[in-house]
Amino acid sequence: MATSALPHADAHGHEHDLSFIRKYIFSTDHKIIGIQFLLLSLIGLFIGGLLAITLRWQLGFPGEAIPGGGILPETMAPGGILLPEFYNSLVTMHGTFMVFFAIMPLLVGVFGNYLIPLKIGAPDMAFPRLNMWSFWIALPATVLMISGFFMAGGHAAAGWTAYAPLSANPEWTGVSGGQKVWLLSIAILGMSSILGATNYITTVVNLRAPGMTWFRLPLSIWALFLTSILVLLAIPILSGAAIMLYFDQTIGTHFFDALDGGQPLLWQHLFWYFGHPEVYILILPAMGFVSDIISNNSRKPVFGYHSMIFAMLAIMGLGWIVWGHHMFQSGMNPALGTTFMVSTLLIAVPSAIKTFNWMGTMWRGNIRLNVPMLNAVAFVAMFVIGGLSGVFMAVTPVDIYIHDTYFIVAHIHYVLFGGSLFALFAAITFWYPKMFGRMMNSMIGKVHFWLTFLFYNLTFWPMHNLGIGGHMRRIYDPSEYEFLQPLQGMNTFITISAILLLTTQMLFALNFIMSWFNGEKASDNPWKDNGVEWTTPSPPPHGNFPTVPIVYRGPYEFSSPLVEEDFLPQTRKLEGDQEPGAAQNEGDR
Amino acid sequence: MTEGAHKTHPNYWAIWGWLLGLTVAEVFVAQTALPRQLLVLLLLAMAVWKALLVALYFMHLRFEGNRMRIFAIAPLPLTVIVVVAVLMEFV
Amino acid sequence: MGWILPEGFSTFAGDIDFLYYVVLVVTGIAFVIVELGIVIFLFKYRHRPGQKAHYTHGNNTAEVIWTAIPAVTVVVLGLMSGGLWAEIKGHESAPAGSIPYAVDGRQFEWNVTYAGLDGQLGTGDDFVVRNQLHVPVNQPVVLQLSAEDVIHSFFVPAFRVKQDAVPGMTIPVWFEATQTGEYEIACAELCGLGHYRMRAMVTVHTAEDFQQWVADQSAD
Amino acid sequence: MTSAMAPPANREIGSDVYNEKLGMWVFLGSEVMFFTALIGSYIILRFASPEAFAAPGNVLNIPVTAVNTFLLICSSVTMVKAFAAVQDGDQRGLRMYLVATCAIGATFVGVQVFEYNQLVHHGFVPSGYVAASEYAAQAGTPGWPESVGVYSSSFYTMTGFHGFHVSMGVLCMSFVTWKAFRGKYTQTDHRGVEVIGLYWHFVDLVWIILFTIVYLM
Repeated sequence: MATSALPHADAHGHEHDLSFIRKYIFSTDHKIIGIQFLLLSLIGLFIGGLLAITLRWQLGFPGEAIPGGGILPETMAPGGILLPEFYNSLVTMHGTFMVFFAIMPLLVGVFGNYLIPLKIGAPDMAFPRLNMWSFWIALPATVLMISGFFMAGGHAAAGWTAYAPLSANPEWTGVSGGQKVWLLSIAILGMSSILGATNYITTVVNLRAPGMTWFRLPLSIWALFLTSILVLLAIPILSGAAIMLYFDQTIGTHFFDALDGGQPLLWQHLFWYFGHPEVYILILPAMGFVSDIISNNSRKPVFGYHSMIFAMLAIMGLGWIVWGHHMFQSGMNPALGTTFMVSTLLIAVPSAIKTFNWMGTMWRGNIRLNVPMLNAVAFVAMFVIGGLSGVFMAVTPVDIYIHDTYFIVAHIHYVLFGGSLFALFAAITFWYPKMFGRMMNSMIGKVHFWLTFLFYNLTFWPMHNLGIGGHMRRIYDPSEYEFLQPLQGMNTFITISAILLLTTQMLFALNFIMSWFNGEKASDNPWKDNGVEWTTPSPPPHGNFPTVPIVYRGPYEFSSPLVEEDFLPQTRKLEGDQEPGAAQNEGDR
Repeated sequence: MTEGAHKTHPNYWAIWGWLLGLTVAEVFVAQTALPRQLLVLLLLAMAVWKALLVALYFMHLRFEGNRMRIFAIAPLPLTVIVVVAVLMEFV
Repeated sequence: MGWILPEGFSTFAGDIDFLYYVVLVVTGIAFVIVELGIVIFLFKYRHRPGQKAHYTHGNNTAEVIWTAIPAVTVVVLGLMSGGLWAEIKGHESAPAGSIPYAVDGRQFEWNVTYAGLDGQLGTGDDFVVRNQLHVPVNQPVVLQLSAEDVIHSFFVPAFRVKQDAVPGMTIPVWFEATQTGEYEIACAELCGLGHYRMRAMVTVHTAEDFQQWVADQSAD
Repeated sequence: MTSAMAPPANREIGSDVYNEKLGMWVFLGSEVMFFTALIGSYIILRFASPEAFAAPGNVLNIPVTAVNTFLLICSSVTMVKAFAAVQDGDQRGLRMYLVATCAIGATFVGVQVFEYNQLVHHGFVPSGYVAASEYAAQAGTPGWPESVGVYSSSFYTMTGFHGFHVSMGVLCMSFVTWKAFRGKYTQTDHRGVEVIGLYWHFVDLVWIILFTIVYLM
């Protein structure tokens, strides 16, 4: 590859005498882009949280004015009392922001960008400029999505799943502009994700440092790689569907319009054919980070490294043939229902394998209970609940009753909050020193963790019981129904816990910002980890590595008998270690 | 880009001839009064044939390593899965 | 205890609830094992100065075991569910002699078309009642479910009945009530502003009362 | 686009494909899925309501499109000839064939615009028949559906987005051509030419499928 080495070398040279703008705003450095995504998606996360407690208020205290809700315009909440139409927008946008503008960019946009080159020992992404674009496309998409709130008629109100025909025709939602903006923003964000995924896949395949064979890759990188494949192949389906829906709204096409031969179920099939892989896009990277962090803090190799990889491959594969379980009650051909039930139940197997391997990793370890570890273990504990509650819905007859109830709401939040978000708290705290050269305050970190863990469970656990009681999701006022009256107390309790949960997150924001400026200075390798990223200064210079790192072993050699210390970096050469030659990577082809 | 100085190229004009011939054949077959199923089958076969010619020679998959071939065909099962599954709704 | 299902009043409610409790027990056991294991490990193997962790990359027997057990469990669950699902949802599954109804969902109400005295839909004596479904007890009924504008979902918690009503489709839904009384119908699929108040009632009569009621309705 | 990249060295010993080429193939994977959404929907809608689809040649103009298909195939050949030329270090051939490819590609788009124009003129628009138009008058006669709502929807969306891809291709191709005239591509490093070629042939390939299932079936 001599030819392409050249342009990089001088591109490299230029970077150092760059203006502030090229260095921090329109930067092509994967680390800066990762941090840009981090700030953007934390804002998204905060917006999503605000939306959540606003709509929770209406459920906890139906018809009562939100304290301070007077600031909201008449069209949303006259006198601070939410209007049904605004409630539907809140539900829709909470889902949209959390999925597309918080969790997904946090997992893939932030850590995909930041970790991949560092952990495989590359100077940057394969296509740095494309990488810059993937951020500068995501930003307008976010702004566009936020702008929807200020449109006449309010923001999209057909749910984050935008089921047609409700979403296709303004007269049915009462929303015209918002629904279109929603689709445009999603389509634009899709481009950003696809560019990102193209970049990640190329980088992992082509830019691994000498000796970094496939089976020496950290599980976090495996997870991000498989996730990128899912993003690459699933997002275009959504883009295509979004475009069709957009045309239905604007130029009068009839894709999903039953009155003129269209098929409402076609939207659901396309959406969920994207949507289920999306679910794994939102959990696989979390699994990867947690594997790294648990192994590191148990000072013990990951239990069953290979079966972890095969489990992730299985999850990725199964992810393409289970989408129908979102549609069991949709009027889909019941025969299909049975097929999808079987494939769905099978997912329990790889999930169980991973869970038991995480426990196996902790077994007979030497466990350090620092903040990343606490959050990582919480991930395992909570993900298990989310996984098990999934079995109820996979069993089709039981699903008849709990489908579209709060049981599913509890399930998705145990996976996405209890799962992904705890993993993100773990990952952010774990890699913060590498990103900013300073440690996050572990005292605040621990308080934040325990309070979050408590309020999180107080918020979402009772939702299972609401679901068992038959409480439908996305309803503005449960007191309309007699059979829901007895559940009102629980709703109020959940709302209060949710408010406390969001308040607790201020601790994290505080910790994040304060540590940035006056956190304790971090050494190159504060966690005594084996990863390649810890061999370079914190934060790493442009180009990441002074010299090309050479990898001699897997990433999880903790407590190896070969050395005194309880860790053995991938790049440390012991006598008897082979210099990697072409032969070593033969297996790759 | 590591090809040797003067590598021998496949005869691209021949491929062009094939593609042209198949297109003409397709248009012709479409006009005939064959039973629908047979017609559809024939047309699809010819379309796939043309597509393969383009992929193998113009996109020179025929001269690539296995890894590239895998990359190229990886998405195809997914395209089939979704269409077939959704068609189940209407049979 | 919030994990007990509310009482069900249809013939298949019992079977659904049974499956639910099976799943509850199975997942409950897994839940206890995992969570307990995690907590025990956190205490038993917490960091102690000078101690080194046990160096191992895993154990294939263990992998096989915890692959096999979940696999077998889910297969069994699948086998247990398949039949019931077909019995409830299969398009031809409604018992012979079920009383036909047509239920049409639209923003934000359920319009129930009754077969009238002749027990045939599409005849002159059909009549429509808004938001009220009257059925006889211990007698299967089949609703031809449709929607006019957007997707709704016909949900009767007490009967464990839920089925989306999709524009352009007519989907049969059958059930057999086992106790007289009044039960609520809800819309379970977001259908717009009034989704939350798209409420209707099922009234389960004794056979005689039902005949009487139909007669009265047909009269005027 | 990718041709404009100055990538970091590719130093992973096991790898045999350079970044831009691999990247383009990966990107094409997502393109496949995008067209799956559009073409798949067409197939599904057609199965669901066959009565809404006109018999071949009734609404759409097969001869014109056949010629257009021929054009696109030719552009693929000129593209691949350009690639062969640069491989042999034949700069003149490279430039000539690239210019030809751009020209033919642009013509294809032009013909498609003409086709759309005709269709709209006859009363066939994305939402279906135009009331009281020439085509609307034939509605109901053999081979002419009462209503073509889903047909027109999917037809315009599929061919429209294909046309959009061709236009994008022509743009990038012009950029590559410009670079070719500035002698940026050598016998040893001509990544831009190969990468844009891959994209171009893919778009051609999609059209081969589209032409068959949309116009001939």
